Amino acid sequence: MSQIVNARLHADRVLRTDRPRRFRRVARGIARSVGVVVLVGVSLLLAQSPALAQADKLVAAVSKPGTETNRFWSGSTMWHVMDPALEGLLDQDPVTGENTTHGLAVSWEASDDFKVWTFKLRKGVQFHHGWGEFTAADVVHSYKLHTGPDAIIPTVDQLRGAKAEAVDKYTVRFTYPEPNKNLLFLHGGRSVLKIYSKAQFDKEGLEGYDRKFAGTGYYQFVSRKPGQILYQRFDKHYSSVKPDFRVLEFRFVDEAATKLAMLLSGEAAIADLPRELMKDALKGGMKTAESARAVIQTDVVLNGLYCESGDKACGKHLPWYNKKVREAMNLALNREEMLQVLFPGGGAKLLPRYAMTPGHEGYDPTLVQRFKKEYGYNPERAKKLMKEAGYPDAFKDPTIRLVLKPSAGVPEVALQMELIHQYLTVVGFKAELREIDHATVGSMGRARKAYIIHPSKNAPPRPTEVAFRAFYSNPGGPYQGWEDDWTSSNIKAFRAERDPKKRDAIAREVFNYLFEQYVSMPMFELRTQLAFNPKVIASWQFPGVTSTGYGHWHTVKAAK
Amino acid sequence: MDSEPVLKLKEVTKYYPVTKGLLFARTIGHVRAVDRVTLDLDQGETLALVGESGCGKTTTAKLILRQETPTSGKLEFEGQDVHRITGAALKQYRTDVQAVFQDPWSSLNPRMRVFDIVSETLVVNHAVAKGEVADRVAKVLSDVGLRTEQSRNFPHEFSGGQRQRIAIASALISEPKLLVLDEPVSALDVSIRSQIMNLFKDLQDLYRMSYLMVAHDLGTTRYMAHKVAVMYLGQLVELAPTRSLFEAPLHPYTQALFSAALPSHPDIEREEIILEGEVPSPIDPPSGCSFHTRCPLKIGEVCEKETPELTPRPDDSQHHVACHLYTREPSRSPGDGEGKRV
Amino acid sequence: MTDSPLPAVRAVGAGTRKRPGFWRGLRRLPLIPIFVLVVLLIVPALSADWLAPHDPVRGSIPDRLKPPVFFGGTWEFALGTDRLGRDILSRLMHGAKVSLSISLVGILAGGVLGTALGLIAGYFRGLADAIIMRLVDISMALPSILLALVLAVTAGPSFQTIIVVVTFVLWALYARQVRGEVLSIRERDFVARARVAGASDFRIIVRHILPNAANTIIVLATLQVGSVILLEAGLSFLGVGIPRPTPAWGLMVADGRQLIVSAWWIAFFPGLAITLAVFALNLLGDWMRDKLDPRLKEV
Amino acid sequence: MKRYLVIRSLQSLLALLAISLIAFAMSHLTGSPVDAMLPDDAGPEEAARLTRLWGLDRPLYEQYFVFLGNALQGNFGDSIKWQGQTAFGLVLERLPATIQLGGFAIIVSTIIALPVGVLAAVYKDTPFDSAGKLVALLGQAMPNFWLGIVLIWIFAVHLNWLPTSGHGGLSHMILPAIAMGWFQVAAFMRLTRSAMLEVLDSEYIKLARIKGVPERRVIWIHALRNAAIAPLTYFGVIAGSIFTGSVVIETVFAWPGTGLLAIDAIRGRDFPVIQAVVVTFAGVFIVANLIVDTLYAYLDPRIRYQ
Amino acid sequence: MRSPSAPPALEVRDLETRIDTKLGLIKAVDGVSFSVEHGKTLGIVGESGSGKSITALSILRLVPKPAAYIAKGQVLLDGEDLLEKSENEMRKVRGKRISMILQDPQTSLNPVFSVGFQVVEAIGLHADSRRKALLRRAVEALRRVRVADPERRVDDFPHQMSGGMKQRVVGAIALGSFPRVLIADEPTTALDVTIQAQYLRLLKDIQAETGLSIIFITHDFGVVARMCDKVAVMYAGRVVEYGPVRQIFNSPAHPYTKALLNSVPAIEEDVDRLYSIKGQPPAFWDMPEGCRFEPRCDVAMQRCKTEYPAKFARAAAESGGHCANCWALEEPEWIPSRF
Repeated sequence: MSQIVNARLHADRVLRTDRPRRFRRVARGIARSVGVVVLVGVSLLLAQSPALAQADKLVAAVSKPGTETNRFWSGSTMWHVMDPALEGLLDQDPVTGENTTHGLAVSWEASDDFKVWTFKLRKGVQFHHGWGEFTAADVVHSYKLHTGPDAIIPTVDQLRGAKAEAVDKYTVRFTYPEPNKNLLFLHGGRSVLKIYSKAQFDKEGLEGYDRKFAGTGYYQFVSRKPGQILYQRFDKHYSSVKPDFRVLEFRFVDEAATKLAMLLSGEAAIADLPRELMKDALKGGMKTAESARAVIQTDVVLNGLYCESGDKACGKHLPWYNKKVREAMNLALNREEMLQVLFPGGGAKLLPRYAMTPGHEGYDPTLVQRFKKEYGYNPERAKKLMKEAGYPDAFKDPTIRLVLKPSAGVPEVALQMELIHQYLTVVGFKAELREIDHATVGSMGRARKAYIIHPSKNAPPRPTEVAFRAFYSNPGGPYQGWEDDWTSSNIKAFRAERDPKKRDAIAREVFNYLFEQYVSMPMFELRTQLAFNPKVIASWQFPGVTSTGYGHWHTVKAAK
Repeated sequence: MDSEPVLKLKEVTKYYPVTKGLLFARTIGHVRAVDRVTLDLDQGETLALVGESGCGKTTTAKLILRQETPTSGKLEFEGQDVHRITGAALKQYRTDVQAVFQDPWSSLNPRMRVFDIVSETLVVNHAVAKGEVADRVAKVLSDVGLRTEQSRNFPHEFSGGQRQRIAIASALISEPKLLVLDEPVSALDVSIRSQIMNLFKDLQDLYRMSYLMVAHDLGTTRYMAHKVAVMYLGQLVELAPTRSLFEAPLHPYTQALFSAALPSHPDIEREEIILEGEVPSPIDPPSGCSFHTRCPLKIGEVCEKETPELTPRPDDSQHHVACHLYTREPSRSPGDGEGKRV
Repeated sequence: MTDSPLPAVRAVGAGTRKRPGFWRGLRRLPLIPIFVLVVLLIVPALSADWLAPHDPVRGSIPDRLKPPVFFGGTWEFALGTDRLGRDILSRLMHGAKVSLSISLVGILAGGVLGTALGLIAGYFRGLADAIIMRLVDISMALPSILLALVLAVTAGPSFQTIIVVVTFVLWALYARQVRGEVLSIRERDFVARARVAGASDFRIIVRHILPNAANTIIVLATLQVGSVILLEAGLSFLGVGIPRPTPAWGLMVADGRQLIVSAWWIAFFPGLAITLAVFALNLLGDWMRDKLDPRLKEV
Repeated sequence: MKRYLVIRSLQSLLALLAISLIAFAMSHLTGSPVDAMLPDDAGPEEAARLTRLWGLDRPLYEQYFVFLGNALQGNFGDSIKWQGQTAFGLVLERLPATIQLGGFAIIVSTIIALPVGVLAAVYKDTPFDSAGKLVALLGQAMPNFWLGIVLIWIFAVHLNWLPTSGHGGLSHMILPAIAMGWFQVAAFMRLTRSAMLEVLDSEYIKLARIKGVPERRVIWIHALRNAAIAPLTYFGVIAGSIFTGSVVIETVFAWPGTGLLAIDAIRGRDFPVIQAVVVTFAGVFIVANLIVDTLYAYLDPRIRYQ
Repeated sequence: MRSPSAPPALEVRDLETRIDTKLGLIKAVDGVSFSVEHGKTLGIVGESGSGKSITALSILRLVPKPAAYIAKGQVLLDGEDLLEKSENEMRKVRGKRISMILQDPQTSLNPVFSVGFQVVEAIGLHADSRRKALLRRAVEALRRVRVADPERRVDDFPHQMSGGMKQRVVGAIALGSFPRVLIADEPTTALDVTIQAQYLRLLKDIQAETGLSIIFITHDFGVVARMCDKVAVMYAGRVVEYGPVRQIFNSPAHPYTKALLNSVPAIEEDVDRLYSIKGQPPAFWDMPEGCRFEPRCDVAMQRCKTEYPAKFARAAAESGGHCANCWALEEPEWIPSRF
């Protein structure tokens, strides 16, 4: 009993063994600190007015990039958040969308056989964070990184195999074993090669990049937190252009309603909203910015038609193996109506032939005219064709499996597939919707077992040869739905041909053939749209590159 | 009562191991629940096991009911080792030995109709033909004072006394030879108790059964039992015909127990032997006579060192007691209940 | 002999008393939740095929995004239409069927599995108990939502996937609760009595223990219906719920959430349906717990 | 008591081992990260190259043992999706945000639920009780993402009181904490209420009143100390539901925590991160339960002295 | 014997406590009157459901609220009516002037507080002492109820004690502030026989030392025989017989008392056949209109069916106020009584 200390009369404190008493004290301490925290919190709360964008800070609420890393070459779908700091050899004109010398190269030339490319580099370009001047060594170094074993950037295989060498401090030369006609697209339109500092790498290695990489862009990297990237204006940029906003902050928000809320509440000045929500944004006093060029072509792939001679994977059991069925499926769609439903905010138009773009080889304007007639909404004819094909009675498995899968930059895809499902059902197809994610579709495709119908996109619209490689040749990418002897041999001929006219003729023939075969269900050509707050931003002009489609943050003009 | 005993317990012992250890438990001791208990139960006889909680009387009942297996020793029912029988003999045993438990609120499955409760023994042992079951249920219900049509009801529709009647009926259905009664009336209201006790007495005559009754109430014991076994810390300390025991308890513990029992009239003055302390832990029971720690008549070292054996009194071969008082110094006979101790 | 301070309560239902009349019994039922459930869940679920005014799956594009009748819409689409021009009311009615069947099948599967294992663990104790309870621990520690995500990307979201996830989430709960219940039931004298009578373990489990654990199981099931509906909604939100175009309530809320400003009714009505249904189910579950199993803690 | 805790810890380790196996199996069930990471137009050589690079061409058991060996040293490998970061580092980076939000939600819900639950029990069958029940049941009846979006619209957009989303000061936590915690408030309150009802009905409370203990003291000292034990066990369950809730709430509020990480990892087939998330989360859950057990023992001397 | 003019320690007059159950409003205690003198023990005997525990709680005004409430009557403690007091005043009565011991020692101590805490609290609430003094008094109180080594045991938690020891602690709590009246509600039912004997002896000793008045609630006539001076026999919420213990044992008047006494087996003698009361006690919502024992009574008359029996007191002066409610007592030896 001697251990009882003198204290005031408190019956509940008397007589307790040591441990509970200590526990009591701790618990009381916790309770007290909780109280303090709550008090402090409430006072903070009262003191802090809701965050409005600072005058010189631009907050953009955008979709989470596919990958959050500073290593551009081993990330996916992250162009829009790396663009402020990293530059490539070529850049695009914000108004015309053409590849221009706004980038780090001032001129370039290719050998006649397109195997040797020489780029003259800009002089006096400074890397961020004081990593010195940009030279050819940085290009060679970056090229090596971008074609390394862990590179997963799109079309990386078309960069591979080159010998990159610094001819002098400001000249760099790539030598390819095969002709590489589309290198400018890769550098400009695709913008897959980003220039990192070799000096930083030599000193700090990849960890240095992860911590604080140095690029040459208008903005320099400040920090990256989960869900957020912060950039600061780089005042030593070689161009005289000074971005209006000193600080650029990306906030990664996947939930569209939340993005809209951020925009409307003033927390963000720019948001990449789904087109469905654009109307709501406009109603809330926001404005939209649109890319100069179409950035995405969408298509619905009738997959599983790997039917070169003797191919066991050929989906002969599929209803859409029958051309009449394919035609009927196309005729069942009311694309005009879909356009209205999916893109009430505009920025989209019908696409006659996927991968066929004005200016690219094989472009055929007659197909545009024929499209309305031969692909236009005609449910009666669709039913007739189905009857002729014997659908569904002549088919063992008459079910059309439509895949719903999320697609970066095209949030409308789910609704689009639901609409297609409805249209197909209306004319009498037995259709079912399946939710399969991107990666699974990919693995099915690589295993050549994708006997499904799924949305696909072409972003950015690729040059014809790249498109042929990706979509209609064997072995191509996993998303191809179509392979037959005729197409394969013609594409082979096209790739071997050097004469531009003959190339154009072959490509045109191929596009016409694919058109007549109804190999897929071409859908839309889209421009990127963003909503912005006119109180913060006056205007924004950007060309539209890659799937996420926006960049050129230095062209954002602040509202006065 | 001259025939062979129905039930024989020979040196029956039940230890429960006490374990310690984190992963691999070591046995550090045993709870001595039942310790070398030997007794017989004759046909038509009621034997009461008496003692305070934890003395092993309930464990003994469980051993008889095959709810526990003995650590050593043997239980014989009609000459068969109870814990060795299998098959048909086991089924027979299950019908021959039945039980009535203390709490009529817990001993009837609330989800079964009275008919199913009562007939369960017959059904699971296929003791009688199916058609006969209903007749047997009707008979046994009327024997315990319930109406046949009540067999369709659920237990919650009955009062405590009626529920105990149902429990009794379900025990009687197989016409058992031995009924184990575990405090069969202590959970009942006073005004109901005598009904049930009388019922037990009547049924014993009707069915010619033996009862093994576990009890702590001495009044009930005196009224019901022919023979009483007093237990303390797992051991039998005294075993005697009821009258002989109640008239002249021999063991100091029995004496204390009797003195502690409440009188039936305020005028009855009884000498009070208030035992000091409480029953020691059965994990580490006292050496020698386990009662020596509280015994007011302890005679010395022998009590601490040697365990007294249960031996019959010379003057009454039916009356057994395990106490050194009677084996060491036969001259001293304090068992008249009117001693001079306090 | 216990002397309860409320002497009346113990003898409730003693043999002599008459049963309460039908109407009197009816009045004691929780009528509001039952009414809500009947109107919201049961009637639509049973009769959506005949009563629903429109096709729940096929819409008409010209009729898309019609507001509800009191907000400028017409009686043809009383609760408005969604982005594909499908009638919200019809979808809600069919959705009741989906929600109800997911809940019932899932709870049945999880309940049966969990109950069986809980019975085994509680009755036999020992090694079986140890193994089953460790499995329960593991299953509790594994984030079910991740399992759902994994299953959904592996097998694709489907009715079966949801059922598997629901089963996975529920079984451990049942196993634990039932085991606890069994532990107490097996100590009751009627089990001892059955053993004395020579009943087999199987018979004891099926005839004696299971019926007495039934209240717990039923109450648990009632309380679970609501959480399963919510789980379905949460999974739909993550895109791994019931596949389109099935009219499931959760999916409807998830799909309509973006248009909360301009077409609030798409998400509002299914959200309201979920809230009301779960609310009523919880009330009913509470009531049943009070009635059937006061010992069961709030779960 | 110590023995009990040691046994629990060992059991937990065993469970964690089993969970690591499940996590491994789960992640490998999802397919290959190659498919998730490669762009649409990448050819089979690219896929083969990455498969080799990430060691996915080796037999599964081999991969598991490599994983297990590393995991035992707290190394779950490098993230595939977040190049340049280790899987465990990523989890550790995101975990504080989730714990912060979850902890805040729990604290707030406890501060609200405990007194309300106690008072609801004391004033049983009064309007206070009914109102409490109503609020509680409402919290348990609303889909949390729906609640989250509605909260954003009311408090961030219309009233402009609080930020819509993101990770920041305390003000950023309020809305997600409400969306996450309301359900807990409900569960907690009901649990406290029923535990209190049971305790208030007990003999020792009767005895306390017989002693002449003032009613307030009977409730807040005598009864609550006993009744607190039941809700405490619920903390373990909450630890689980925080994570489940976080996956949804973090998406709605763009809260960069483990919930978001988990979804991204699964969608990206980032095996190391999936495994790290699952094992870490199971670990957190188990530790939370161990803490609850220990606290339990402190609150209940019957366990303390075993 | 005190002079008859001195007020009894506690007197209960015409107490009626109602409980609102799902099956309707019942009168759990229906017009109960009794009194207990200073230093004496009153036994209240009855079966479960007879209302004896509710009577005890009614005296302390601790009936379970809000379902139960005291409808009318008086509870006079040294002449003061407790039912008129405010809740605050009442709290000062509880524990200080009237205390109570509950039936089950296993559940009547708070498991999370140490024994010392619980005793100290009981004393501290009614004394304005310093804590050290309080502790000393708590140890004293424990010693008084013969808890061995009380200085050490104060640190124990209830679960570390045996049932008998716990009941002693409950006793220490009840007696810690030296109340004048102790209500013991079946305090020994859960105890073993020898422990029960110890406990009853203890109570008697304490009573002898302090002049405490005890109301002993029990179902066991044995306890009454050993402990009580006066007895009130309760049946179905009412006192049916009341009087000095010897009068009741020697010449019980009410058929219920008689039957009860005859149906309990004695340990002192062999009984061939016990009397058994037929049927079972009535349910509160199904009370007979007249005498509540009538359906089970062997000597019931027609009148018993319709009219509750008046109270008759034994005429003889030395009867000590022996009275009973039974129509069969309408005979010269008994006179109608108002109370």
